[in-house]
Amino acid sequence: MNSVIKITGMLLVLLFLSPLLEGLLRKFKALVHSRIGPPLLQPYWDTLKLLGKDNVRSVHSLLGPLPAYLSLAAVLLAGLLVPVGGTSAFAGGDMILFLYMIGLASVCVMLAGMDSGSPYAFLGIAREMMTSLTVEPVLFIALITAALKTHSFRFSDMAFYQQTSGTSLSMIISGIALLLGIQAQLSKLPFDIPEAEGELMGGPFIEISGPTFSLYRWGFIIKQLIFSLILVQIFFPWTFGLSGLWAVLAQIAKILVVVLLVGLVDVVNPRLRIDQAMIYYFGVVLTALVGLVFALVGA
Amino acid sequence: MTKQDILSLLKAKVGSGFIGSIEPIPDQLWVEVRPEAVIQAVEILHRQTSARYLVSVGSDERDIKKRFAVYHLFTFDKDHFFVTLDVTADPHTPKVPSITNVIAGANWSEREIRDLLGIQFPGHPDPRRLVLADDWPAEVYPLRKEFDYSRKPESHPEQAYQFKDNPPGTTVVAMGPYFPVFEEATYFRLYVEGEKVVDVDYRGFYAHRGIEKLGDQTLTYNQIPFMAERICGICGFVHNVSFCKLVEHAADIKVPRRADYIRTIMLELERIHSHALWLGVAGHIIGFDTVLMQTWRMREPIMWLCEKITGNRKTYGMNLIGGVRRDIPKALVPEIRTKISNMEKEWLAVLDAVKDDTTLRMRLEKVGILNKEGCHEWAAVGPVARAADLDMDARKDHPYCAYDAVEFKVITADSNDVWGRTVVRILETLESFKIVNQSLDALMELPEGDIITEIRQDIPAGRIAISAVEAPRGEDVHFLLTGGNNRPVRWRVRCPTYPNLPTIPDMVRGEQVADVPIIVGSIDPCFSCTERMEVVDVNSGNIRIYGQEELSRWTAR
Amino acid sequence: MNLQTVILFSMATLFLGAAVTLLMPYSRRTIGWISLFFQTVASLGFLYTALRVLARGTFNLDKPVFQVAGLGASFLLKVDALSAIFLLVITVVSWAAGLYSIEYMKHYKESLARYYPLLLLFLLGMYGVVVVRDLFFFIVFWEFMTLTSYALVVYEWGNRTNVNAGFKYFLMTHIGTAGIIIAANTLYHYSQSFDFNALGPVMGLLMSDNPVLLHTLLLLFFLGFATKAGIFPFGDWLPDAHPAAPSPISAILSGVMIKMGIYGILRVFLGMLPVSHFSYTWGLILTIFGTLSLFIGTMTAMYQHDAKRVLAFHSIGQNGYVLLGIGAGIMLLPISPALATIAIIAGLYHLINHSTFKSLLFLTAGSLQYKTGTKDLDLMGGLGKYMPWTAACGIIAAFGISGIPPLNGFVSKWFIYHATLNGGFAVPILLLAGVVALFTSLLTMASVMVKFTGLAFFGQRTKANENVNSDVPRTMIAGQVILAVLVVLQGILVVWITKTLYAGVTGLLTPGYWPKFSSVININQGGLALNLGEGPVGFYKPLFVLLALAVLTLAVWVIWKSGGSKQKVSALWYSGEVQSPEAVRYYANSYFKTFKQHFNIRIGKYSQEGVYPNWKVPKIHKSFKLKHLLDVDDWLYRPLVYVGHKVLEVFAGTHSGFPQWYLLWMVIGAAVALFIMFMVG
Amino acid sequence: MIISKLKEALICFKNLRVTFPYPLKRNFEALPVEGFRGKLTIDVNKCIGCAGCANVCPSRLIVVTDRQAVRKLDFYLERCTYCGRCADVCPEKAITMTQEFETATNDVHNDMHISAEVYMGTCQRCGRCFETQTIIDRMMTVGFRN
Repeated sequence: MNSVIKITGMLLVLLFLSPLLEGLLRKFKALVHSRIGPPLLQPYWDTLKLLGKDNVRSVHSLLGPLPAYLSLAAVLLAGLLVPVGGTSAFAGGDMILFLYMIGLASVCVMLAGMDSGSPYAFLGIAREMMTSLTVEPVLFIALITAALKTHSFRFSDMAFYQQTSGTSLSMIISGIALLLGIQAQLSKLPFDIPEAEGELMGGPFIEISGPTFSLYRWGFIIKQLIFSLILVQIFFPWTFGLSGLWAVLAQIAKILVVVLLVGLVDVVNPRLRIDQAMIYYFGVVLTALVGLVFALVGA
Repeated sequence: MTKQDILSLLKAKVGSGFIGSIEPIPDQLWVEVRPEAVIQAVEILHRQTSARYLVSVGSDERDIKKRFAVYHLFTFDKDHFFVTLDVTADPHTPKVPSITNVIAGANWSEREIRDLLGIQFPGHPDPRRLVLADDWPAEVYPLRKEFDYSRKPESHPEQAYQFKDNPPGTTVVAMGPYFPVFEEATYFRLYVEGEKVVDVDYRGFYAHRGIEKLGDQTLTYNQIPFMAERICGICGFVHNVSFCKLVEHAADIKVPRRADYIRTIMLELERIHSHALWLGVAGHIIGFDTVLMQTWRMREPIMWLCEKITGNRKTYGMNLIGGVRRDIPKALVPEIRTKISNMEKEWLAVLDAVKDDTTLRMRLEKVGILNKEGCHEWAAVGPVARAADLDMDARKDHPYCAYDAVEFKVITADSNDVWGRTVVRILETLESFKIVNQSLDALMELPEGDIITEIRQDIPAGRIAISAVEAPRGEDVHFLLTGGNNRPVRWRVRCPTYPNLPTIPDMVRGEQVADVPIIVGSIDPCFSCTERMEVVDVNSGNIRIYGQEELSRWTAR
Repeated sequence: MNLQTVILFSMATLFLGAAVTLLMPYSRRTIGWISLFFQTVASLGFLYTALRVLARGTFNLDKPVFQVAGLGASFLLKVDALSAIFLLVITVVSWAAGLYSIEYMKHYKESLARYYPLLLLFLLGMYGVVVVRDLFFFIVFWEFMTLTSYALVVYEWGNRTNVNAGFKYFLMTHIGTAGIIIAANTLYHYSQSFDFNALGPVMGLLMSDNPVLLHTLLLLFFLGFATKAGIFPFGDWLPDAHPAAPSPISAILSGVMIKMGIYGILRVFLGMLPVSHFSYTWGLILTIFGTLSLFIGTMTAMYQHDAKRVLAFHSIGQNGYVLLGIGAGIMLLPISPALATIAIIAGLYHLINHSTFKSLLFLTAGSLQYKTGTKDLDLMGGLGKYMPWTAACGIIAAFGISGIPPLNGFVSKWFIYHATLNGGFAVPILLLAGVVALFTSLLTMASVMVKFTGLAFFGQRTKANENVNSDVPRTMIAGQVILAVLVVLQGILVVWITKTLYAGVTGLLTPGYWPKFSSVININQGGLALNLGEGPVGFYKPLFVLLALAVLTLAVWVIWKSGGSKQKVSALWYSGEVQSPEAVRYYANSYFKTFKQHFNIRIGKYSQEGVYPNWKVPKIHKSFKLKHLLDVDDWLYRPLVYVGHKVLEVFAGTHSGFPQWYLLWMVIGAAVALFIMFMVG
Repeated sequence: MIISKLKEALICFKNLRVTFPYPLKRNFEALPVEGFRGKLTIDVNKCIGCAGCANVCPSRLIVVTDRQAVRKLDFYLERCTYCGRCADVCPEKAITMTQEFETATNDVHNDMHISAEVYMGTCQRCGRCFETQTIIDRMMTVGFRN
């Protein structure tokens, strides 16, 4: 029963708190742009508005909105594996399952793109796949480093590791690599190459509209929360000696810092080309590998 | 090289093909050659002298001289004069040899003349339709005098434009006709392999407005400036000044010095806000919206300044033949100075920040290469040419308004790429601040009020004039052949995008898809400038208005 | 019923079936069903055998069925749990392929009497390989399997590339087999018996007496089996032979036959070689080659545009996963039996998974070929609308091979990651292998999921496919659906499969060496939890994941539906112009081009696309005499192909209606092999 | 790189926000300046019906129709380019450019249309209108203007 409550609570948090984060991010971006920006609750209104719009799909579509359901479901399931307050709501938080759920979400995006049959979408999914190929390694190498230190593949164990055994160099390096990787995981600006509205008009999403599109968008917004949680809980879990409610607030503050950092990088960079992004991410992968090597030698 | 040198060279080389020459106004040389000799003459000018090709103009002169005429315009930048090759075509079966094989840049001009006037150019390498709509009937030539400006020919869909075939293994990625980063309708058909652009085909001229036709057929000299201003939303004042200078040249009207300075100030303010706008748009194209937001914020005071001086943010409506309509009162000068110096400060900060921005440079450097030779071949102008280390600037080469009295540098770069064009534009803006300040100094000395010379008598017919004005995007060339009825026989506008746009395929080939928008953006394309031709029914007043319901029905479909 | 009878009866059925089908070359309509009948009877027999062994324990025949006295070989049968697993794999996959063949083979012009007898004999060969206990007969069946499969690969003998590919296969596997024969004979020299049970102690003996010889023998075994298993770089025949064969045969080749190499490796390195530092060394070698193979094979698949070639390279890659799991297990045996168990289970799990999803993918590719008449992915597109069953099966298989939970690929990969990464704490190189495996999983997704299904099923129908308006015939669909269901089931019935595999693994070593099943893997709620002594390290509960995904998908659907939006369909948006489907088609070569560029090799003047070596002799100037010597193609390969082709023409071309000649030829081949063995022995 | 990014961020943050939620809240500093040329108005009482404006208008939006003694001037402002030439040439300064710039409307035909009727003398020979001769006459006809 306890776990049911936990899962439901986590789902509610993922679904209904994450847009707030997005709203904050948009406000922040507007600040950098010297704009007023949309209201804080705009992501909610956007979602509601999109849900009510007509669902237009391409004539070549076979799957319809199916990938969208699966995509958001996969993101939510991945979210359930993420540790909050040290424990995961579901299945002990197996790391490999998490990686594949995140993978499934992007596979669904690609499926949807292929499904539409648009050349822009095909170009977009090829880019999406190439981005995944270079960015996912960052994620899994960083998590493997954590696993190596923790001797466990469960997020619950990883979340406790640094708090109990103190920090280590390898974890910090991996954390930084992961932070750099998040930018592309969330399709934020220097790396929103698959969607690239300037070149591909949304890439995989070009033929997707209305409620179906809102599901993908929601997925991205939830991912934002998931990745900041992973980063904050596993790699930077300290609460600065605070406890109780203050510790929770500290965690929230850290999540905000992560999201704002991501947002700041987003606004002060132009979109990179796919080849440049890949070279950059090879560098990040190397950084993550350095973390792994440090972890192997015990640092 | 003097005009005399050119004449003797042409006479010696062309021989019997040379018919004669005149010098209608001091900075012009008018050479008439036989059609057979035109290729030879063009070759000599293009390869053996420092001439730079401008544009070819076709003209229907059957009423006056019983002929069609094709004028190939050249400029000698460092010697400050224009050379025009005048070629006569038969009035019944007009035909002139194509010079596109000699000068690639003549491609569009010749196709346009063929489309609009029906003059054939045998030997043209790419004789596809350029200007006319896809369903325009064959053998209907809208710029001929017998074609009424409000006529609407029936649709002939079989004339549809033929695109190149896909090179094997490539995918078409259509950028256009309606594409988010191109603010206007244009169509780059990219043949893509993976991310690489193997080839590109262009189709443009979707937004024809028949401005030249209107100028020839319905408007009067003093109305055309307002029409010319609307050729382009950004460099409208340039077209405006260009046309006014044209008529003033042709009719030998002396413009008051104060008006010259006011025009100079407006031209430079326009350059400042245009470059600021461009930088923002370029940022937006590569996804750097912060640049867009910030440069447009900086640009805003300049726009207010323009409104204060002229009464409008854009399309100032300042010029008339012979001068300007509004004075800049001395009381306003300090305010202009503060606004300008504020903007200059911010602009320097932008320069400082942008010049070391690695990610920005990664996107802009070594992209869209067009070197000196390429520029000469395609007759590219403006920042595109200046970034290829070509020192050309109409303000220095063919001084107009008060540019002979102000000091400024012509900014060049030698990187041949998009980054070079960006740097040229940013630095040019700084020069503009200087020019505005100098002009304001001069304005303080001149008496207020003396801003226009009224035209007392009709503009004489049969006069010829060329004017080149440096627009923010490059050199804007107008050509005028005056006629009766208080309106021109032929008024040709060659905006700076017209020679720059055909260079895109060369720049884009071999680059990545992601680079295409910024490469196209780097020439600061103004499709509306380029597509000023063609006829639409402007005078019927029969504009269809979409009500809100109708619109929402359309958009929700 | 006595299992010996069952096995021999089933084998005889296959033989009889071959004879019957051989005699009816002109009945194209019924021959397939007749063949399937015999195959079904035999399959039922082997199925019974396998299930009974799994239920009641190893069947071991102490008295040989017959003996070849002069050679010291005795026909000993032994079906332990490992054999039973392989029997199941062969039975199920080949039956689906057999069912699929009936309609599929009709579109070939060649005589079907050259197909079905060979198919049945081919199956006989494979069944034989896994049920014998005697190395001699093992090799006999092995050779039988090789020869029949060679004949099947060159089924379309009119096509020169196919003949060349077949010859390459023939040559390479026989070089490999020669290694096995030499090793077997050398071992016989020491043990005076070909019995598996006798060879183990001999190896133990050699370990101290003559380690160099043992290493050499193991190397020979490894080369032989790795060649068969298509492990990079020995499996170079595979990418040519798989596309050449008819699709059901490709499915069996890839799904079953190359697994025989793994079976051999398991028997030799795990069943015979005593646990020692030799295990460690050879485990390491297997791991390294497995990792190389999985990376390079999968990477190279990205460069292909021939549907079956893509899949063939994936076979190299996926078999690399299997070898990685098994190699890691063998390597970890002396260190941590618990981890070793997990690793070997991982490898075996991937083996059975690969046999289903890869066979299914080959059948899908076959269906595409059947309908469109081409294997070139560049000429296909938008077929999902017209071939929904094939598309659904293809997508399920692609999900499976990409390891998308809750399908089967995920489970085995999950095992492999846990084994390698946990093993990495002890042996860092395993960690690297694990990282490469994770990365390769993404590559798999890229080329199968995105490229193969994307090009074939999604998008717009091209002009070349205009005539494709319906799905393939029902029996073909049935063949695919069987495998598709298995792909799903294998992802869900993890507990039963894991237990079975555990039984299969534990049969290979002395009882008591392996840790108890429950101490390594905890089972609760239909899921698994790995336990390495310090508490559980990872969970996978397929039912929970499935349930959670289903519930969440339903919830998302409710959200999606809640807006009450209208459904509309619109044409594609090409920025305002109309485009033909051909013009906007995204070609196979275009996919991931930027990514692939990073893997192009460039050393001085030499450059090539991709990581897979081309094996091409560099061009040398004509006057250079060495050229002729170096150009193996010219003086050995082409003449041999030519001769082989001529022979084929003689045997098959002039007697195309009477392929009995083939059988004769095969028998001659077998005799030659025996002769060689005899001479060497 | 980091430094230039920081410089960029500095430029951005220095100005905080400069935009306004426009239709809800107006920026009173940013209202049109003096001399701005907005939507034109015509003071019918001043108009003498000379049609000079119609003559110079570059977009030809002023349509003059004569019906006996009434000259009707129709301004189809949906086509107006706000050049202000009509106001320039008007001898009586009857046309002025206002500061009104928010002219977006759903009903362009009616909202952006000004019609002025001027009572004028009629030429008995050609039937066309002409301006009545004297100031007295103009005062007498004032009542007819609307």
